[in-house]
Amino acid sequence: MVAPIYIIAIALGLAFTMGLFGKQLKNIAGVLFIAGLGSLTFISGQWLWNFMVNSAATEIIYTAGFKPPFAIVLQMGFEEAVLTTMINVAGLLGALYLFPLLDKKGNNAMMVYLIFIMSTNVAVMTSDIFNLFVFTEVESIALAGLILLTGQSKAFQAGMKYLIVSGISSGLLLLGIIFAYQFSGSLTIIDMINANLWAVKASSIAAFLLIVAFIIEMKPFPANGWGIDVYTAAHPGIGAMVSAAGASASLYVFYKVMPLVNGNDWYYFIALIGAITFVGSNLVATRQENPNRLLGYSSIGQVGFLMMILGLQDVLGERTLIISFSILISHYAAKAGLFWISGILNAENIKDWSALRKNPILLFLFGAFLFALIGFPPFPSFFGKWELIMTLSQTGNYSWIVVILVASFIEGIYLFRWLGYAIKLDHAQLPAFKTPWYQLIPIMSMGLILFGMSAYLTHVFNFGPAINYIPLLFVLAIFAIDFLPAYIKNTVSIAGIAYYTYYLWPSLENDLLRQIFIGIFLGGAILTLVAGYAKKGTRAGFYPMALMMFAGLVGLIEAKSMLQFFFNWELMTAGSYFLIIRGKRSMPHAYSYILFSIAGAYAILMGFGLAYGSQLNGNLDALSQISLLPALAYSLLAVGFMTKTASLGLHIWLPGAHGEAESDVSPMVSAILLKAGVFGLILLFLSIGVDNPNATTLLYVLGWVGALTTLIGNMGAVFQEDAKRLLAYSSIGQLGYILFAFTFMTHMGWLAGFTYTINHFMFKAILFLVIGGIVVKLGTHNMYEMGGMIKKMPFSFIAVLISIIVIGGIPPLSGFAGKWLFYNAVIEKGWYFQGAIIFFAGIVAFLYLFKLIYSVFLGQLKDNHRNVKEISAWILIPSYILIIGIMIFSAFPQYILQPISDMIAPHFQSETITWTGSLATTSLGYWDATTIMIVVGTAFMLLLGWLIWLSAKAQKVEQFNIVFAAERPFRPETTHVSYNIYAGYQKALGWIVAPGITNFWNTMSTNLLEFAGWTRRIYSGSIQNYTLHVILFIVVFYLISIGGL
Amino acid sequence: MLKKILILFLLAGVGLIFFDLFQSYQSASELTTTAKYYADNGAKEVGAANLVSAIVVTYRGLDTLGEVSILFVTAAIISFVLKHKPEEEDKNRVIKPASEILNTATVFLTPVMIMVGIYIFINGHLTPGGGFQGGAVIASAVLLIFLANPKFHLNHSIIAFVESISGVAFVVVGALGLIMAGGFLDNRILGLGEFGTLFSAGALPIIYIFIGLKVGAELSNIVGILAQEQNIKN
Amino acid sequence: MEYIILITGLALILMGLYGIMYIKNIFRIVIAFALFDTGINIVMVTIGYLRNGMAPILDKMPTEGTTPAIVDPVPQALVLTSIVIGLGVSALMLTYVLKLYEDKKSLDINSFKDLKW
Amino acid sequence: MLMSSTMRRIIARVSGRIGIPWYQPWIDLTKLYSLRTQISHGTMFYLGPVFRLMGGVGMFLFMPMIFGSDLWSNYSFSGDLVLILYFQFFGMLGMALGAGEGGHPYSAIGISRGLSQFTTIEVPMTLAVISLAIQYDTLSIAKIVEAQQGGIMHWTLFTNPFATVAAMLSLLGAFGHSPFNLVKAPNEIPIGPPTEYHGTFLGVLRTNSAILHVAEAALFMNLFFGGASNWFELIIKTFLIYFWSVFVGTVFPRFRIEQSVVWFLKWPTIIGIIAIIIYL
Repeated sequence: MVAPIYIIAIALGLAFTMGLFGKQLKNIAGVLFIAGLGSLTFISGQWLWNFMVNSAATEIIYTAGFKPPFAIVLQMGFEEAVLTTMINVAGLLGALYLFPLLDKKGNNAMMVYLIFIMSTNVAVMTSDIFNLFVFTEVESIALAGLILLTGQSKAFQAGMKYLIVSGISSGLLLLGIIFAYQFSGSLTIIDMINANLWAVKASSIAAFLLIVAFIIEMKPFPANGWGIDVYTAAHPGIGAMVSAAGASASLYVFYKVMPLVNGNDWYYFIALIGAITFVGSNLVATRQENPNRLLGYSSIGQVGFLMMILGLQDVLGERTLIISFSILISHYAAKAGLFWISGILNAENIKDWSALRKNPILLFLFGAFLFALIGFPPFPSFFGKWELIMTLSQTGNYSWIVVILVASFIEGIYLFRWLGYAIKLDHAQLPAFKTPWYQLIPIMSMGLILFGMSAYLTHVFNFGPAINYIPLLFVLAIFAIDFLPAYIKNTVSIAGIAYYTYYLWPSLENDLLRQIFIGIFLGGAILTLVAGYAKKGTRAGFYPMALMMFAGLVGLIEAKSMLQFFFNWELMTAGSYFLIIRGKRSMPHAYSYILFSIAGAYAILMGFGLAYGSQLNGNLDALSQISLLPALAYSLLAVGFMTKTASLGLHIWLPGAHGEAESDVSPMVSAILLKAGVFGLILLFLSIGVDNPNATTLLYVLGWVGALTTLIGNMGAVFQEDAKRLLAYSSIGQLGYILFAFTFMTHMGWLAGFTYTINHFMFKAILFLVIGGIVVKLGTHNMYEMGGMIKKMPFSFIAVLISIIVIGGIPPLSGFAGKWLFYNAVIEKGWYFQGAIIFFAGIVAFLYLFKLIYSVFLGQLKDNHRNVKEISAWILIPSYILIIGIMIFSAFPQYILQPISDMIAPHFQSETITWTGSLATTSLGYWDATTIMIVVGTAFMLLLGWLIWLSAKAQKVEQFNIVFAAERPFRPETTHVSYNIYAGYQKALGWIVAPGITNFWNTMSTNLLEFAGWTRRIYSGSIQNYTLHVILFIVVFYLISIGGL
Repeated sequence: MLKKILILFLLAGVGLIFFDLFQSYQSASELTTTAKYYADNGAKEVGAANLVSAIVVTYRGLDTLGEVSILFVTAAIISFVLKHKPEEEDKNRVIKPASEILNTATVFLTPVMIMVGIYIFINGHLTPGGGFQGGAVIASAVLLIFLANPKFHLNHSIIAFVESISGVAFVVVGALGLIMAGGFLDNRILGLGEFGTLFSAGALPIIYIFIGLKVGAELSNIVGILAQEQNIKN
Repeated sequence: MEYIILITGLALILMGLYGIMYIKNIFRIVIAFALFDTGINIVMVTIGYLRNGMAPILDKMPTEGTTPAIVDPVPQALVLTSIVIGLGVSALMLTYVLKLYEDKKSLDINSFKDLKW
Repeated sequence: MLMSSTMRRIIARVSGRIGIPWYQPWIDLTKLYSLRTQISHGTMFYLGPVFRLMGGVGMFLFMPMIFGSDLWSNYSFSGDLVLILYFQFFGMLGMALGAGEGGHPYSAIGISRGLSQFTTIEVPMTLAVISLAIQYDTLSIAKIVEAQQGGIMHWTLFTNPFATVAAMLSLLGAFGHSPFNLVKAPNEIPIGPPTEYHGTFLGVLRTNSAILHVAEAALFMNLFFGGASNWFELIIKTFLIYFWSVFVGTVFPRFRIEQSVVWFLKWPTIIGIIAIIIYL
């Protein structure tokens, strides 16, 4: 074991020696420099190893051989080992990254860098407050020098601001130290803590000065303009150091000195400051376009978050450290990586990050880092946040939860915008960039650290069981073979899913609900993937993401605990986001999708938190008896799930997202993904149970929401010209039916709900597959540019015809089952008016159905489509499989509905439906699907025969041979009436779908951004204003904390 | 104007803090525990008559190391920020020659000042003063030279050499303390010697000498670079 | 006595702050900062002051059990450190000022607002 | 058929002409069925009329015609009122598609208008049906009829007047005579779904429209006017129901589409809502 003191000795010795090497010996200096950092890393690393493996005791280093408090003492405990290792690793990698620059600037730069790292180490290790002061000074001066590496005038300005403000704060620190010393008679932190400085006013002021100085060092909002400028002006490599090493160190230092003010209110104030910083910085960042400054804001926000966690340590108890560590390590790795990437791209505007697509590895890491910051699984921050929220709600600190979630959401706003830019924006004329190995390696190692820590913390938090590894590993495997052509990956994926279904099925014995949904999820997965054979090329990145989504969906089915559920929920969200954003013009839509999803996820998280808090067990059944604010909890959960089902108010993301997605992604997200929300709602309602006093109003409101959603969705579809958007709106409508049905909480209602779920799965898959295929074939989304396709694509026509008969609920097909059940349910439940709206909407559906099939398949064939062929068989095959399914369901619904009604019967006392063979009877009415099928079939055949007999002589004629005022229309366009054919209807009822909700959300976001823009004006760029802010902050904090305000 | 009022208002706030501080402050009646320990045992343990030096160099030697490295970093930064190639200077820049008095004074005083500086840091453990003070005096001597002759060229390589050697020596002595005595920067690697004499207090004077040299070198280096800056043609 | 010095120190600090926040000439701001620093140092020294104590330099080895009547040496040691640090900081600031001036040919603080928002 | 001829007579009388002889429609029909030249625009065009006719026939098939007669209760055992309501769409859809393939702009326009109008026609109808279902606590037509037996005062017309009014108003639209006959404005311009149809196809359509009218009339009779216990009653009642729309049609001018849409959402809907409220 090398004594930690050698960290100082080696670093300083080297730094001093470097002065000896002139120009000629520069290379040796460089080698020594890296070697020195390496040895620092080694020392701290071996201590860490020593603590983790041999669980050694904390090592105390007595300098000058005297006992404290009379001499300075360093301490190397587990925490110190962790921190120093983090710092030194970052230092080493950063040095590698910056090496050419440092080399250019000469030995002096290297010395400064070395001393920066060294002093950061000492600041972590020392347990003497004045020594702490000295080395934080060294650190900040060294930093002030490193800022100048770029040599731009901006850097000098930033450095000046930094020097002045940190100078002031350290002056205050000195005052605090000296008075605290006079009071406690010692300079070691521990003695000062034991002296209870905060108890007496005299010394409490000293304690205040100490703490406030350290808080200022952590750049609290809004007194942090000086800090942000550093991030902006310094070379990104230095920014990485500040954000990763510096921030970690100062947080730990703060953690060490916090007990100085271990008074009743103090921690509360600290948490408050942290919260304000967390929210404020993220808010301001939403308007930021410069990547480094953006990262700066985000770093400060994260530090604020951690400060808040530390402030809440009385609440969190012994979980504090592990929680904050999991957040810190994500921040550490992600920020370092992002700053380094930024250094490689060297772009002034985040829009230019689309250049990143030229280097897939970097793009992947970029995505990983962003998701780690937001706190998506499997990254440490996810577990940290989960643990945090659960503990907080367990102790009833809901307001803090709200703050955390709000701030995280705001964080998502800008991070995902950024990601969208990087993935979608055009990068043709952006300058190419080099990624030399010495810059790539640090970034990749940070990625490794991130994933490694994810695995490790999963183990520490004992979250292993939460994760269904098999699918994830499969996803990774697919990712590994991503370079292969599409059809191979397609086959592999289908095989994998099929196998997993087979493997999963036994575990779902006598759990019909989950069987149904596994059928929808995985069966749908296979069918939609079959359509993928139509695609050429490699489709880089498609399969990992699709499978990630399906893995998440499967996980939802398998989930037993809330954590599992949420984990997979997030997994699915991430996967689907990447699927959706693949579409050509889908950047904004994917953006709104992910924002709604995050918001929903956070609502769910909070709901889970309340459930956990009230039951203290993490299982999903804890939802059934929530005692803390149950009404709120249920509403939150419902809203969370409804973001996925795109119910009224939360639906605006759907049309774009589904409409612009790729032809085989649309069915995935529409027919399958939406059902995840339905599944969630079903679970929720089941656990709410019938006539649960806390949820009656909620259910009633949801019922109305469902009804109105249906109306709005169908109405919206009527006025679409874009075929896929029309289908998307119809999805909204259909999901409205489903939501409505499940809110009944009666037997009939649920039966109707399930019928609709199954139907919608089948016909929407068909429609999106076929229409998507046609759109690709004809190269346009606009229906009025199509027409007459029936002659070219008869099979597609039949598929569409059947599915719209189902949607319309026209007997004899299965859609009618839904309608019939609805009538019974509505009348039984007594929700007549909602019912009336629902039926009205149902009829409105005919308008868009006719428009769809007419303008695409009927009417006039366009000249430029004269020689198109039928769409790919790979699309037709799954569609026809589904059609067979529809036919069976239509002719013999009892085989599916009867088990379902048996399944849901125990949950509801309400009157049930009785099956005698194919005849379903309720107290109200009766319905015999099979007979209807037969009657209609035979009658239809008879009439057809009759007509054929009558008009045997009928002759085929050309397209234009029509009664057209004895004229021949010379262009098909002139006679193909499709564009806005419902003008009159729009005149009459268009107001229903006036884009009020979209406007509402737009206004919301605009106002948010406006507010952010207004807030960030405080960063006027003037040194004096920044000083002013700091002083103001100090004074206000003083008045609140001590001044008796 | 508004800003001025705001500033005054803020200063009033800070003043309030200070007022509370002042009000609640009562001057110490006896030494604090730490100070008492130093007063009692400092001489015995470290063997230095000047307790401040004892504290600075030995008890709190790590701080001193930090200080030294601060000066060092500052010098380093300044030199890599203000580094100029010789051709950037314009040789034919006319400066009003310094006055007769200044020139003569420089000639006489510089050696004396340097000697005084050396004296100060050699006796740092006995009399007021020490490495920093001595170093500062030496640097001021250099400053005097620059005042007299702005075009004077400091030999940076020598300075860098002195600086580095003394710095390394400082660290090495500290490490020796770790190996041979109680801990890093322990001065008892040498005999404490007889109290109050020049050769006492173990390694303390030696460290102080190195500090003195180092500080002197660093400060003069800074002065030199800053002085050079004016010769740059803009 | 020490109260007066304490007040002086605190007053100096306030003056320094005022200068930093109000003066427009960046060079003078550095001076103001030095003022602020000095104020801090004065306060520190004052804290160590002990009525009728001598400078902490012993002329003879103290005999057992008797504490020499000296002022507290610790603050003096600390002040030494802080002075040096202040020196370093102000030297650095001056360098910055030099470079800033080279860049903009102006010492007005308001001409260095390139970084904002 | 008899109805349609008589209808036209009445229109003529009101508008002060002599009008056509009562047998005129039969002449037309035979002519249509025997036309030589026939053209087809494709499969769907061909199937359209079949769908249409199927709609009409289906309604018959699934509706009990004469109360108490097993023979004439047709296939009503296989489905209740809801089935009937949704079976109308069957024909409509087929018609729309068939006409659509004709590729004539007028067809498309006619269909779009028809559908638009239809959506709102159905609102009062739905409300009325719900109200009935609440009243009789059943959706089975037979049961409803049964409940109305025994004297005129038991008819829904009197037991549940609001529902009846709402339904009758919506019937106006369903029959598609003036003022709601914009869909296939028969007299002046050859517009509307049937534009492209002629010969046999048109014949089929004519037949169907006759059947459809009777069927709907019969439905209303069953729902609101106590059903029929024998053929005579059946004919009389349907006849009267049918003529109600004719009379209205002759006195009102034609609505534009958005007008009619809005109109149906005003009074009939409100009445329907009242019809439900009284049962809440």
